[in-house]
Amino acid sequence: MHIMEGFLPGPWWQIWWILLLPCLFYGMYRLKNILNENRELLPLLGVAGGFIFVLSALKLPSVTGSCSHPTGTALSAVTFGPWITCVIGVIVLLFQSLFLAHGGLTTLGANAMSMAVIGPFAGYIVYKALDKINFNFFAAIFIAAFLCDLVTYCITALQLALAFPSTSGGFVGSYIAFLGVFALTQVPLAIVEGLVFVVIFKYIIML
Amino acid sequence: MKAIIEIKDVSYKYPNSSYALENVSLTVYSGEKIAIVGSNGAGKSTLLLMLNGILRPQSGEILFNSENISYKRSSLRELRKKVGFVFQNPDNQIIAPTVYQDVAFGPVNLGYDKDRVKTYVNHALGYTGLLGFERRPPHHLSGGEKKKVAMAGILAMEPDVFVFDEPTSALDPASSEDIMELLSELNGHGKTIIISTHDVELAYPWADRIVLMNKGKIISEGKPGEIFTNRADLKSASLSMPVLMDLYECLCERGLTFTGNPPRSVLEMVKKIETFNQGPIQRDEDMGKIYILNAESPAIDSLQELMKRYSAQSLGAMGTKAKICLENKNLSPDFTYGVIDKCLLKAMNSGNSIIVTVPVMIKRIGERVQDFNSESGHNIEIIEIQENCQTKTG
Amino acid sequence: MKAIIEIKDVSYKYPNSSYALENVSLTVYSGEKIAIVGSNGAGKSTLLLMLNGILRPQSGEILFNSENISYKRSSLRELRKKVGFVFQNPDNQIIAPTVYQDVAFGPVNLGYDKDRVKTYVNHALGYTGLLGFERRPPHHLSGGEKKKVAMAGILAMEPDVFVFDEPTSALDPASSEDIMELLSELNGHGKTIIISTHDVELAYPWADRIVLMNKGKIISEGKPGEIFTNRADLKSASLSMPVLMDLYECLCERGLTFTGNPPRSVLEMVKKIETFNQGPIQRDEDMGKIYILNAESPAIDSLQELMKRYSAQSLGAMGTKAKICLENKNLSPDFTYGVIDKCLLKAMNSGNSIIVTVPVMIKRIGERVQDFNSESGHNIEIIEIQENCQTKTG
Amino acid sequence: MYHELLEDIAQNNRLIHINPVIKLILGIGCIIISVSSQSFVTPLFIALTLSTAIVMIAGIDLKLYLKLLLIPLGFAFLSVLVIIFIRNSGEVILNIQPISWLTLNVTTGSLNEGFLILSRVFGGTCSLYFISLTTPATELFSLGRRCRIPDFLIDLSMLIYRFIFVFIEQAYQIKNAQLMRLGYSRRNEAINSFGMMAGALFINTWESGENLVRAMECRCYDGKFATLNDPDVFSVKAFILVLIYLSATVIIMNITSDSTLFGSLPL
Repeated sequence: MHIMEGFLPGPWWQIWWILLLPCLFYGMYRLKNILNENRELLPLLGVAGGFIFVLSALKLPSVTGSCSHPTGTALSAVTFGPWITCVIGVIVLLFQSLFLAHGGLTTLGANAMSMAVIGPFAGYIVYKALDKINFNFFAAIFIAAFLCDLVTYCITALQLALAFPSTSGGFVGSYIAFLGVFALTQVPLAIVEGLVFVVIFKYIIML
Repeated sequence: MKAIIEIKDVSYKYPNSSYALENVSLTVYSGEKIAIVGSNGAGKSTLLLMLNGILRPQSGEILFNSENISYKRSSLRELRKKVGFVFQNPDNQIIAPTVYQDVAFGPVNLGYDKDRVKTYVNHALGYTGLLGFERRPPHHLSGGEKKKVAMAGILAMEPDVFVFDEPTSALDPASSEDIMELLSELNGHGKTIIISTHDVELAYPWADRIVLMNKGKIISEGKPGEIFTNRADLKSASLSMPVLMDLYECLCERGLTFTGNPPRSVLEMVKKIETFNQGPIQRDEDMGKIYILNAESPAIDSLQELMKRYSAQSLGAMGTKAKICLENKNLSPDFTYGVIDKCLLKAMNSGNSIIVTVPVMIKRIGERVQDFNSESGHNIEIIEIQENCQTKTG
Repeated sequence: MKAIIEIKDVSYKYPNSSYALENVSLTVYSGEKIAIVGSNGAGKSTLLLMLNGILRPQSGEILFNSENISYKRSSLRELRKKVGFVFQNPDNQIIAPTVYQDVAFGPVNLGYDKDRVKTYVNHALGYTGLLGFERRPPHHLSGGEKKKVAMAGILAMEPDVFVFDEPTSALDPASSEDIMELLSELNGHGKTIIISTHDVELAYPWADRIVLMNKGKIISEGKPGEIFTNRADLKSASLSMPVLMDLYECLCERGLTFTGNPPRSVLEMVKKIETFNQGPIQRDEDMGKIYILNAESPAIDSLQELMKRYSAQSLGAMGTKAKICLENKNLSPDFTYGVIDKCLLKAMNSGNSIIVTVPVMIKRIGERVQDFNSESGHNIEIIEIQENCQTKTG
Repeated sequence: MYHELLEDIAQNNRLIHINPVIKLILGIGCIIISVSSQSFVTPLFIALTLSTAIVMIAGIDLKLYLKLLLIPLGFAFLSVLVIIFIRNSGEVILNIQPISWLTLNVTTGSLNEGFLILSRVFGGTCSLYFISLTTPATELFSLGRRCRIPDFLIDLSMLIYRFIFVFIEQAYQIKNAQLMRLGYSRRNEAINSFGMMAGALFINTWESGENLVRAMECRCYDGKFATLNDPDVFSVKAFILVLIYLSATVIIMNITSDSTLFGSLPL
């Protein structure tokens, strides 16, 4: 769920940008170190980024009839770790806003925080934890992808609620309103995304 | 002949580029073998993608079985069941983890029950010579095998019309011939076949009708002999003449006069050159014979003995079944493509040959030989070897 | 001739499969045009990938300029600078988002300074006819253009040896001919060219030497005329004869006798057929002439006038530069491939023609015509049109 | 798929030869003015003028452009609806009580704010489209290099860019192939079809990665990527025009800062 260009007023879009930058810089620092050791990782990250973009550009079949786009970042988080995912994610989100008009430039900070930083982190941590207790692999993938999607959507609702607190209920009222409205489309989508990633991994393993 | 697909004045334009198709009209008749010939970017693929509703014309209309194509979901399902499409690149078409699952994709989506799916898939695999490949991942197959899996996947849906985009692209000659022969076999079973290609050598001997395209328009259409003799049209389509045709035309320009149609095969060219040559060519008295053996008959087990009995020097195999059958017996046929012509050549040089084939092709052999006999004045005999190992003259 | 690459008893086996190469030995001489011919899976690509050290033989050795290839990083860089490799699928080779950046990739990584990079890139783009494409993204190019970008990217590194895996796969005839002519031009500049292909029609007239491969082994190697007359070898490689060769052999089998080598082009076949024909063929008295015009000369501006002056009926263009030059002047040449042969045919039928070309090709035209004259007993003249619009007889 | 990315349209626009810096100043300037504007007038003015520029000067097909404008509508509509219901101030215009415990009010203030946000989204999106449709990413890479963005980040972006187009074509073909065999026809099957496509694409990604490493090795990769030569000439005239336009919109913003749909001040 991308926040459109122009939707977040100041100072909120600046705040999210400022929050994003340290994460991005740390991710870049980590990435640079890895690349210095192993230059061959660059082409692999390049194709992975292309894949994530294309996955999110495709319309996901949805139970409710509406269409949305899987984030794909869960896949990257599990494969490359959340910090590198942050760098790839920001690039992919920039291309998404420029090539598809999904999201925008001022809202890139907020969108990147939810989709390239916090969502993948949640998915990654849960996946690692489940992995440690030898949880069923496919179930772990499902939960990781599902959470990645759901957390992303919760953060987006939070960002909207912070920018537009309700006059009567304040932030909390607004948050509930945004969560509620988007839940109709987002929760089924998170389930679908989880299922899709299970199919993807099943497919990969079968080959 | 009955029109099966009618394309009427169709145009299509991708945004921000010139017309991919401009006022194209074409009628495809049931049971035809049509080749859409043109260079890359001529609009061939765009045209083909219209035939089963993947692309929708921006103007003009397309009729299937005399009815306008409807773009409703359920009608498209019906249409796509009847018009099968095989893509140029099998890697983008076969994506299931095993050959069986891939071929079953269509039948499963048609909602068939498990047994019926199995029947259809097995039939398609048998037809394309892929029995035994069920559990193999498509990934590890060769290019030709992948193409066959893609074909089997469409075959299993039992469409009436087969559309093939560049059926032989990136295949080596042996695989190409395999695929083209499969297409002829399908045609022998009454299916309509439409292919697109930029390979004139391939289209020339194969097609009943050629549609020459360039820059989104149909330049000309007609019998291969007409289309491929028109140097101007071919040049404007950035194509060249098939080699034999080129040679024929050059000889004509040099003042030699031939009778009849331009040659479609080496055999025909040989005959044409002989007509004006008075040299030491072997005469008609000692023509060889062509024996035909049904690949499904039990007589196949005594093939080597048969070859001796009929003093056949060469063995040809036509059709996938025949080839597999010989392979299983560790016999390697001398000819596996252009079989009839090669056997005719042998016969002209007084050699006998046996062709192993399937019943549907026997008729075709008969026609081809009769054509040749009546045009050349020869009298080459074809003899069907009967199951009880006696023979019947055909 | 000096050996540039020596392959000595090399074997290679991919994990979990049979030998991709088994005891292969081959010497490539400097300045040669070699075609490695075989069907898919014959081991061609594996062999090629050894030549610049991408794959390392598991046994045997490879020498470049009489020195064993070293697999240290720095030596490999040196080797890859000298042995350029163009992949079959340009999408696997094009790295950068624009044509300029992609072609500059090699030179930049070789550490050249900005101006030098620019010079090399512009030269490579000019050579392949891609000037003006610098800022285009590769996904907006046609298949043929992509292939040229891939070539230009290697060209800009100025290697001595060019290795091309299936140079014309998936290209339409016009683009294929473009690419093959570029390869001949490169060869004219003294580069060694090695291609792999399964297209016998392509390899037959083009190559100096044919290496026939099957199942990881070299079946035979030698001049095209020798390799492609051996039906047994071709059959074991699952390949067939080139059409002209097939016709020639069939005519021989029918008892016609020809003199000289088997024909490599339609022109040669025409001559051979004429030798035994006593029909109404035009005789030698009224031979046409072939005029040659340097594409870089100013006289090109008055081309139409020149065509009238020399009563030339047809116009041929050889080489990318010549073609672009004519395109810019909105002239469409009658012949753009097989140009010399077609002009010779014209001349035999007493027509004059002008060939627009680049200096490096002029020598080749001279040789070809001389060969033809000496073999056929004709005396077709080639005349170079001089810059000051006078003529010199060549 | 070729036709679905703004980048593809941008490659053929008539402003492609204008220096990207000028286009970016205009586009980003307009976005920031849109977002900062306290009234709906300026964003709508920007939307109108830039749309005119996109269609008339850059030569983007009008029909296509109108279709593009529909993209942001879905998200904007739902979110603005929420805002209209939760940000109440001023007179109540409409009162709905869908469930006994939930009262939804629409007020002049909330309508004003909703309309303001909608206009910002509209203005911002048109500005974003101006950048997307006139400035291909290929130009942005060399600009980024000149702005001293770390090399590896730009190299990575360029690789991602390149493979977006390779994979999107593959995905399109795979999806068509599935459609031809009646994929995506039923609900559960659709998830399966999509997953299979994504899985196949992932395998292709893997192979492409290996091929890419090999291709880079073949061309002596030493950690460097080339930049585009010769940036487009920086036209002072165009630059001054952009500055004048931006100043004008800032002035309009200041003059109209009080204008609202229903007269009363927004919050």
